[in-house]
Amino acid sequence: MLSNLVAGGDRLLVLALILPVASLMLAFVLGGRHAERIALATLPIGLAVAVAIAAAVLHGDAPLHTDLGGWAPPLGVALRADGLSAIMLLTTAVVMVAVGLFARADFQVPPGTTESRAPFAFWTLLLALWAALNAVFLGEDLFNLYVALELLTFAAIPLVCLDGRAQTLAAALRYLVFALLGSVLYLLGAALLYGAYGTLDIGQLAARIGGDPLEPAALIAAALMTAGLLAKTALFPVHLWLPPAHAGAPAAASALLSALAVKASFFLILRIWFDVMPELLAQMAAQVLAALGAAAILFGGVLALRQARLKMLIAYSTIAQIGYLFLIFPLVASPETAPLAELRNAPGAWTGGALQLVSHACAKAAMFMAAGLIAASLGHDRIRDLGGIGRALPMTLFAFGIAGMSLMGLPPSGGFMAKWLLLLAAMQCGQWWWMLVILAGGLLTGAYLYRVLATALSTQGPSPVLVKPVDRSREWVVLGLALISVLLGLVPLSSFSLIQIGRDVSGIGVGLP
Amino acid sequence: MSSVTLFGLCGAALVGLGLYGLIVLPGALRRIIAFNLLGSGVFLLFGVIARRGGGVIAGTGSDPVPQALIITGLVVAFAATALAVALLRRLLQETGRDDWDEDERSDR
Amino acid sequence: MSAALIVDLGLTLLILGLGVWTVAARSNNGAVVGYIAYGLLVALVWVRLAAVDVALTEAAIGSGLTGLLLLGVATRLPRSARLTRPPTGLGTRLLAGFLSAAVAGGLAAVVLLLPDPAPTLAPSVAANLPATGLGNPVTGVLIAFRAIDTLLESVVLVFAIIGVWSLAPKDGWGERPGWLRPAPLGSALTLLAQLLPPIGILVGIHLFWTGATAPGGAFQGGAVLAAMWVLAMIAGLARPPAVSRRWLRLMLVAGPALFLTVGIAGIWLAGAFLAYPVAYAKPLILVIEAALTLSIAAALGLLLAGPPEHPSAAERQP
Amino acid sequence: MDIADFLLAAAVFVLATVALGLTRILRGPSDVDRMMAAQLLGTGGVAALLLLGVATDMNAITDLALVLALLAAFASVALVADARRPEPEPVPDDAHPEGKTRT
Amino acid sequence: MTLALTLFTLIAISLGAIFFLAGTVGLLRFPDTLTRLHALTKADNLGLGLIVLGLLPQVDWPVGGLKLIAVWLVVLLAGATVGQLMAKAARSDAWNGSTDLEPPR
Repeated sequence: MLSNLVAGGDRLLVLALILPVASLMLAFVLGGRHAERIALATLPIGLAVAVAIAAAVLHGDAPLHTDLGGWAPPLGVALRADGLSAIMLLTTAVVMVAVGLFARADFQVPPGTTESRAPFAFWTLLLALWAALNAVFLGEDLFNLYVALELLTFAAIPLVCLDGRAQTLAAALRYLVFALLGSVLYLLGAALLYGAYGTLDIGQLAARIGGDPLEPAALIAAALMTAGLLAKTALFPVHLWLPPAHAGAPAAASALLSALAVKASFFLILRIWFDVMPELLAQMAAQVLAALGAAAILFGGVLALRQARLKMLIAYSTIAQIGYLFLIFPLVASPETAPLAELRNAPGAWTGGALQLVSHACAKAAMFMAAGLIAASLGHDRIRDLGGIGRALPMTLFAFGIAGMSLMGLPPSGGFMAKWLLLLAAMQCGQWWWMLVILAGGLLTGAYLYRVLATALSTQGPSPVLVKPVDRSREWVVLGLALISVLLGLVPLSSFSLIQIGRDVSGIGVGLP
Repeated sequence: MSSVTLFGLCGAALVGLGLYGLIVLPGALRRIIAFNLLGSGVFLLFGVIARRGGGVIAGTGSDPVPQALIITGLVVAFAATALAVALLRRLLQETGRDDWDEDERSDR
Repeated sequence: MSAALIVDLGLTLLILGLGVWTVAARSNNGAVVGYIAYGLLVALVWVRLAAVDVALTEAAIGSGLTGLLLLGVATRLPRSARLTRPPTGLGTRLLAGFLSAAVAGGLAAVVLLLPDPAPTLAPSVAANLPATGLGNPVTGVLIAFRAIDTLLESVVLVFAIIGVWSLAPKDGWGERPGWLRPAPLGSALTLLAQLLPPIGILVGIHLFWTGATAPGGAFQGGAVLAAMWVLAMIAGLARPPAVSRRWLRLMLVAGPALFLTVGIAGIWLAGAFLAYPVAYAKPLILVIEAALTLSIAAALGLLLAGPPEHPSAAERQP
Repeated sequence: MDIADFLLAAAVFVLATVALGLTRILRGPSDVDRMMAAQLLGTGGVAALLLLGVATDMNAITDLALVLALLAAFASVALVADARRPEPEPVPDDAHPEGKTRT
Repeated sequence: MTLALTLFTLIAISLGAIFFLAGTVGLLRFPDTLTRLHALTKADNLGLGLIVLGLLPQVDWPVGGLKLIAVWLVVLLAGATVGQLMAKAARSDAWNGSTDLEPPR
């Protein structure tokens, strides 16, 4: 059966791409209550497709690949899924399922109406976002990826201002301008690469760039594309759009945006520097990217400490956590990290980075949804006034707490494993300064989460008045997602070999902790 | 210098101009226009690349692949402008303001 | 210096001049008008670059439809916002100027240093075009070789429609889009809106049809059709349809849905997703193009018509 | 000089002429003046394209002229139709514009 | 092609070009918006009309010729409508708020 999966792998890729698109169109036409039903019905199928792709990649021990329309690149466009793509597809599906289940209560068509605005928009946009993310994770052609990025922009922006308040409209507008600037710079880079090498296919580009002396166009293109994608990823100092956008959106939408949307552009940065650009150039860029990442970790952490509202705190925490992702670059690209070939397949910074992607996605989605439950129950999310919420909503707070544990990097969570691997890699290649950043970031995370938890768990004062009872099943969804982010840390590292399939990544071998 | 190079330089200048406008101009409408300038500079550069590719082989004409991509890009840019304008008009309806910065300040 | 180069130099200077104007103009309307003129000139540049397909798209979308979109907001900005407000600080401007100049300079250098001979896919397209039965290589790329981009792009338009509709103000959902509510107009506009669309519709269909062999295609045809529809709406001859209408939604997804269906069928009929069986390639492509033209026209028209609004919003809001 | 050269020369002449008119965009003073310049550019562009299309015997350029004519007309109509609407009233909470400074 | 037709083309197109020149001069030199508008609409419609007329003998019939006539019709129609609407707009208040003549705040 598994070998059937591998053989049908190319069709699985196509299915992953078109399933959400087809569902979206059906939901758009039928509308009303059908939109929700179609979206919910798509969730398990999409999850199954993602699992099947991961299984096929793992079992075949090779990336899946298909030429669309039967036209091979450079004329045609290919789709490809390697281990990292498979992991991202899987993470996306898991978060989608959780958010979909969570959002049912918030986005129902009110009785007596056939269709209303917010539910229609939310359920179609959920599918739209899924389609866009899958397109990003499967794309192998730089222009195809541009279209995927734009799909993502169009799906993400309206989610920000679903509630229609003026602040969220402003936040969405600002997000849109940043996102558009990002895409257009990316497109410019892709155009220059085509002008220099005559192909947009990532594999072919890598071969042509690696084979010749570097064209000046490639250098400028890489800079432009990275700059554009950084604006979309909200890396410090182009992060300004993120907090109001992510904090202003409804909880379910915030979860999607913070957990998944910003990861897509990061994923493309990874692909550009590891799959397209030659290693030498990547090493130079790595220090710059990691320095910005370090600044983001510290800056995001400090600002998170100063927020008055819970959702804003979580949004600033996203900025800090994104910073960690950029520490991958110097730790994987450095020649010292891979002195021996046999160490290459051992888990290292690459695995750590991938784990950070996944565990942050789960943890952050859980936190935003927990914050949403708290805000809905209390009618506000002012941190100062959260006193006693631990008694009123123990399960929600527990979920928030263990998700936070993963963000902080406390063992035995997925976040711990991610940061531990990054720490070890930093130590082994002698770049100790990144270790300091990782540790300082962990302390800051601990501090801002302590602020929330200490208030919430305080036993002084009266029990808070709940304006709305909390729905137990929604708490379970949040808890489930939070648990996943923790349990990732308990899975033996050897089972993460999937992450390395399809790429000759120089990872450092470290002893299993 | 050939005409193609000339248009290439024009595209480069437009990208710079659009970028400048996007950063500096007050008011969302003007930034949206600047974004369109920037986009058209990018398309022009891509068109120059296409023209060079067409000229080499066939003697005349233009490489059809970038042309197709530019057409796709133009439609996407229009859709993006429409969404931006829609957001701006709603913001205007709700607050009478035409920029996000001002809104941010009123939050504080 | 050849005559052609002098003309192109003039064109370049005009374009740059208008570009500077749209950034520097004090009045918003003035900037938008400058942008419309700019778009017209860019369409001419595309002709000079031997890219008539792009020129058609630019003329229809880049200048015409975008112009209307921008005007729609420029004329609604409050009086205070129409004049330049206190400019951004000198430091920011210097920094932005430096950054922009660096980017422009880098790009200029790249333009001058692009490899010679230029890499190109033109021969590859020419060699494979017969398999599609098409005569226009650009359409071949759009609908066959890179069909996935075109499919996803037509889906982008659906996303954009959802996005714009989702901005409906309170009580607006299910109603008609509100931007193009016609003011009482003189007979001149009504006459124009009666006489121009028949010509425009013919042109739109012609562009779609000719796109198989000559410059044109679904996007250009759809854009012209959309413009005619919007003209009729501005003149009050047609009302924008309510967003809850099933037929409207079907029309919006008809193109991408058909494209997708044929693409899926291709898995079994031609061995790959989005592949066409050679014997039926051209008729299939024409049917897809027809549906796309319709959907694109509907989507572009509705993007110009804005989010749905409750009819009473007309009195409350600008 | 054959007829194609003459047509090309005429195209360049018309284009150069209407381009001169674009200085109205700079000078204004009203937006109607600016729109007139854009409209003249549109008509001139259409004329130049027709001349070019016939001179080079490319039907597609004539099609382009047709599209340009349709859409230029459309833009001008839209401008004027839009402009005749009443000004939106300033929103009350925006009542002290003098105090505005940008951050 | 007969000499007479070629001559006709040359003359009509030259005249058309001159009308464009006249329109531009009018747009630049006339004192106020309304007079500029009147000069302009007449000049460019006539200019384009003459150029179309001059091109008619040079194209294939019927498609090429009909296209040329369609272009002229479109421009004529639009020009007349827009001219009328612009004149109305120039007279009304609606646009005064957007002239440069208004003193800055």
